Amino acid sequence: MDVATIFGLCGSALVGLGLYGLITNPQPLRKILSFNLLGGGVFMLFGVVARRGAAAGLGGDPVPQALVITGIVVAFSATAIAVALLLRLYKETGNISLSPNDPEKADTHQGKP
Amino acid sequence: MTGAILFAIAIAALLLAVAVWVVVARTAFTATVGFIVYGLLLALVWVALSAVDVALTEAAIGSGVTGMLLLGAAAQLRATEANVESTSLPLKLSAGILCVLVSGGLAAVMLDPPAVAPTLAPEATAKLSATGLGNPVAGVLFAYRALDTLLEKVVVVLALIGVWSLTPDRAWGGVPGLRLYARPSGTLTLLAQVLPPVGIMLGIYMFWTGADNPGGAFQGGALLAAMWLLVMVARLQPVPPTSLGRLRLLVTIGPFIFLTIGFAGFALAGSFLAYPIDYAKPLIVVAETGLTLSIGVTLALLVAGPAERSA
Amino acid sequence: MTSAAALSQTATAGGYLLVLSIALPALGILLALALGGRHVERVAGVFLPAGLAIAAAIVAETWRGGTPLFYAVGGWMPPLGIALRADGLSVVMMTISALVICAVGVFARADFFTPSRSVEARAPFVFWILLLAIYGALNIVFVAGDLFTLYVALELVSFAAVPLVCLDGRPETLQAALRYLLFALVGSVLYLVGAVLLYGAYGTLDLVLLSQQVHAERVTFVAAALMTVGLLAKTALFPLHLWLPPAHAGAPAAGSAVLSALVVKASFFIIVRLWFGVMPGIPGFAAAQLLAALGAGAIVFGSILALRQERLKLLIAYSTLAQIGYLFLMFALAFNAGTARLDSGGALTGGMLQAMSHATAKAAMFMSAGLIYAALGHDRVTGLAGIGRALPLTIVAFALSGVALMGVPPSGAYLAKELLLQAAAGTGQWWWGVVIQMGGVLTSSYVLLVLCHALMSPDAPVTLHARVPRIQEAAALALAVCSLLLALFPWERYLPVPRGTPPTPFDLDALLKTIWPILAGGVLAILMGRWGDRPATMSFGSAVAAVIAPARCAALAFGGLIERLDGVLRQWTAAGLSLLALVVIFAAAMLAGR
Amino acid sequence: MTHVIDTFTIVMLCAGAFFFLAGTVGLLRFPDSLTRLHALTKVDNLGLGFIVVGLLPQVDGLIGGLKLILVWLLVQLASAMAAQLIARVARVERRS
Repeated sequence: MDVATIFGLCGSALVGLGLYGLITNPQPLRKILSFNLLGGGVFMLFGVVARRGAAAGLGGDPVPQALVITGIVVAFSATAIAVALLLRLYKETGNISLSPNDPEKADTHQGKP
Repeated sequence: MTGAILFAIAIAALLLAVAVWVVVARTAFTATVGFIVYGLLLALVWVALSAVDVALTEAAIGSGVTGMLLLGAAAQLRATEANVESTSLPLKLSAGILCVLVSGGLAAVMLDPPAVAPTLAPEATAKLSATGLGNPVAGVLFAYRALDTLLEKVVVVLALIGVWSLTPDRAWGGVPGLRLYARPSGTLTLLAQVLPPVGIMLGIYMFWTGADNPGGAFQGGALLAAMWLLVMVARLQPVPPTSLGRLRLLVTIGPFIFLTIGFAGFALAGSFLAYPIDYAKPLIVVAETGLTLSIGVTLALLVAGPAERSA
Repeated sequence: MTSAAALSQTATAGGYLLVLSIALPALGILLALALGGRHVERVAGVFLPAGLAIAAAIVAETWRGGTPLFYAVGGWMPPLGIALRADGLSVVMMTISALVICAVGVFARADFFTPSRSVEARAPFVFWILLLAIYGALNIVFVAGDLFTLYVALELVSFAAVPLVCLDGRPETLQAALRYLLFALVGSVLYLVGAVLLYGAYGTLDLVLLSQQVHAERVTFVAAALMTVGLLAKTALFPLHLWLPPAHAGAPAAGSAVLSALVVKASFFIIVRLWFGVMPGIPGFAAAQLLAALGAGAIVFGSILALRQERLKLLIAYSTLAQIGYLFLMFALAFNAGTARLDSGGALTGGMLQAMSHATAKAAMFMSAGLIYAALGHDRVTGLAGIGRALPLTIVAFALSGVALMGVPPSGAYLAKELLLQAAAGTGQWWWGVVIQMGGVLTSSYVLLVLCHALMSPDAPVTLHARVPRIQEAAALALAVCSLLLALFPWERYLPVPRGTPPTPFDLDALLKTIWPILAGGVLAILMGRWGDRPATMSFGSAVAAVIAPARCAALAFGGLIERLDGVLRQWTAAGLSLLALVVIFAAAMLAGR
Repeated sequence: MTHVIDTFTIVMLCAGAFFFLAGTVGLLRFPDSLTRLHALTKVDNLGLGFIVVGLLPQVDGLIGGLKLILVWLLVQLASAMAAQLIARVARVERRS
């Protein structure tokens, strides 16, 4: 058992936990939070891969480390769009449910292009 | 060595506990607070995994800016907590089983690493001298895989377009609905006066040192963003309208410089996004300067959200 | 994919074109944002045709050289650097997407312009930048040779596609966009986990280097299962389609055209790259059959639901669902039992041709539907009577694209169907042959249903709410014709077409083969389609009606059952469970294949 | 000499850790926001102070030491301000 393996297991568990939250929690904001948990787990797995590739006097393989930095920024961008969408949905409808209460029907009633 | 392992086990256990808390917490606000703690613990994990660059990014963006964004949303959505139907137990149970299976598969792979872990570390270090940089992570971001970094800047800009696209038509080009502190208070004003000079200096230092030490444009940019948001929230500076030409120039200038240097590479170094060997480091620093500025402004605007009132 | 010579040098002749195809749209986005206002349309007006020109130059370059293009960005060779590559698959997909995007651009000029009184308006500003972004992101998907660059490109596609869904800001579209975004994010995270595992095992993200190193072991199976299912979620293959119908039906017409024609093809293309390019020997028989079975499910499900829709745009969206299913049949048909690998042969070409003809035809269909919506103020299928006389060109465009999708020669879908049937016969998998034929019948049924309604004479004269610009009709018509003539292009230059099977689109045999699915489709449309207050049997006389009525009753009951099942599957939790279950099943199928 | 310095560091770090522990116990056990805030800010700042003082002799170079002190000052500033702001919200909520 080394440090990398411990965090490898931890990352695997976080992925499962994030997926669970994403699927079962009905509130969109909680889904967004779970997505970020999930992202943290995935990046941690990448960090473990980097740590195992420690060589040439470096504490870890710099390629995955750099990719994680990119990944964190992409995840933030995704979160920003999702939050903006959610808040707009809330302002328009006062409701944030994701279950499709027949959007098709609602559309025909409104009849706007 | 055992000390490090004990520390790792403790952090991992704490992290998992906080993650469970985030998933099961009763209110979204509590969950968000838990998420920020999760982000800070994650930053510690990155230090334990010898990835200080990532630790800084995680603390600044993964926990800091994301946390700020989510806290704001949780506060606004407080009224909706009660009237959401919850998932039934059998569904939860089956989801739990499937998640355990997925986690188990990943864990099985993680427990069984290749005998010799493949790595690009030697190659990345060996070629670093051609870039003039001292930090191999910066080498990957700005030389070997500069294309990814460029695209990621486009991703951030596009995310801003996406957020702005949610502006109500009448408010287009107006002022973002950043929640300002209702009554100007002495404490916040003082903080917004004292902290930004230090924060901005730290941000610039972080990007400057990033060429050779942990740090870089993103971490620095995130600090700048935080400082600007602080000043705006404390009402020391007005929130600018999204139609402001200077603002849009600031958002695009960094990626634009980077792209220009990329095209110049065709002529100067024979390849897109290649640097002539003598000017590699200065060019990268120029690109990073623009990027730090653009990232700072864009991250802050992403947190501020779409325009809500016309300018 | 790449010769040894190409691996030793950092770029082939014309390789810079690949960089331009990525960098110019990026430049366009930045310029459009910085300049703002009316300049946004102008920037798009310059950069979109420029993209078409670059695609044409790449076609010419590969035609002349006959070898794939290669460019190591910054002169850094993989595995440290990122390589761009354009083989036949990339070239044809790039070209088709450039064509569709430009046609959509022409179409959208009438809908998205800055009004003369305002400095800048939201919808045009956002639309043109997003169109540039989708275009650039698709090009990256087609030429990037690196798993992580592909991840960034996938996210770019999603971030550009999601705001397009809710461009008009109606609450239903906002909800559709949020569902789309969240599900797409889960998909891309699963893909990323797979990429991480592969890097951990083989130390490279480069597609070609990986293809030389991967071998059948646990980590590869887990990674392949995660990546495949993640990408399936983004492609909206049945049963992971919860987000597609409302998203594609709710977007403005030009947006729907791009979303349905191109955006879902991005993740599909990466699946093709993975299964055929990177790891042809990994998935094995069971996983390939499973993927094709999901495709077959999508065909049946999507088509029947399309028949049952009240609204034309939703009908077309469900048709996309069915056509996506069609794309996945090739994975089973390309499986070579002798070598236990996927062959890049006729089946692959068939699948790619289907993708291209769907891209062109579906864009044309959504454009025509948008015009009908604008003209009538609604798009109820049963209320289309008389539109054929009011908007003849629009209906011709719709009809031609429908005919192209049905697989009438010389459409791309016709050639695709021939190649897939050949592969089914060649590998002895007759059951997929049945599915392919059934797909043709089902496609005919919903196309005929719409055409019947459109060509009926109305009870009262049709009043048009808005004038339809000729240029918009022309754009739709051009794409429809393009789809209809796709089989005539000399594909063997770019795609692996089996020898000795010159497709002869115009003989009697082909005609017969074309006619019977259409007839069968007509019957199905009568039995299951929505006819409003004009029963389809009206024109047949009472004797026939007496025969048809009970059959229609049974068919409608079946349709209702499918509709209810769809309602369940499109619940978020159900879709999430299906997603995870598929990951587990795919991993198990691959492991069991050893 | 190094032994003396190391011992000093260890003692200081232990003291710091103790105060952190006390602060956390306070956070968990105290009844309302204001008292919790009190535990968190006062005691934790003391703990951090001990840790910084303990680490100072271990740092090489003046710059490193200054950075450590800067960290401590920034945390002081941030936590004092945050405590003020949170306390104000807590007071408003208690009144209503």
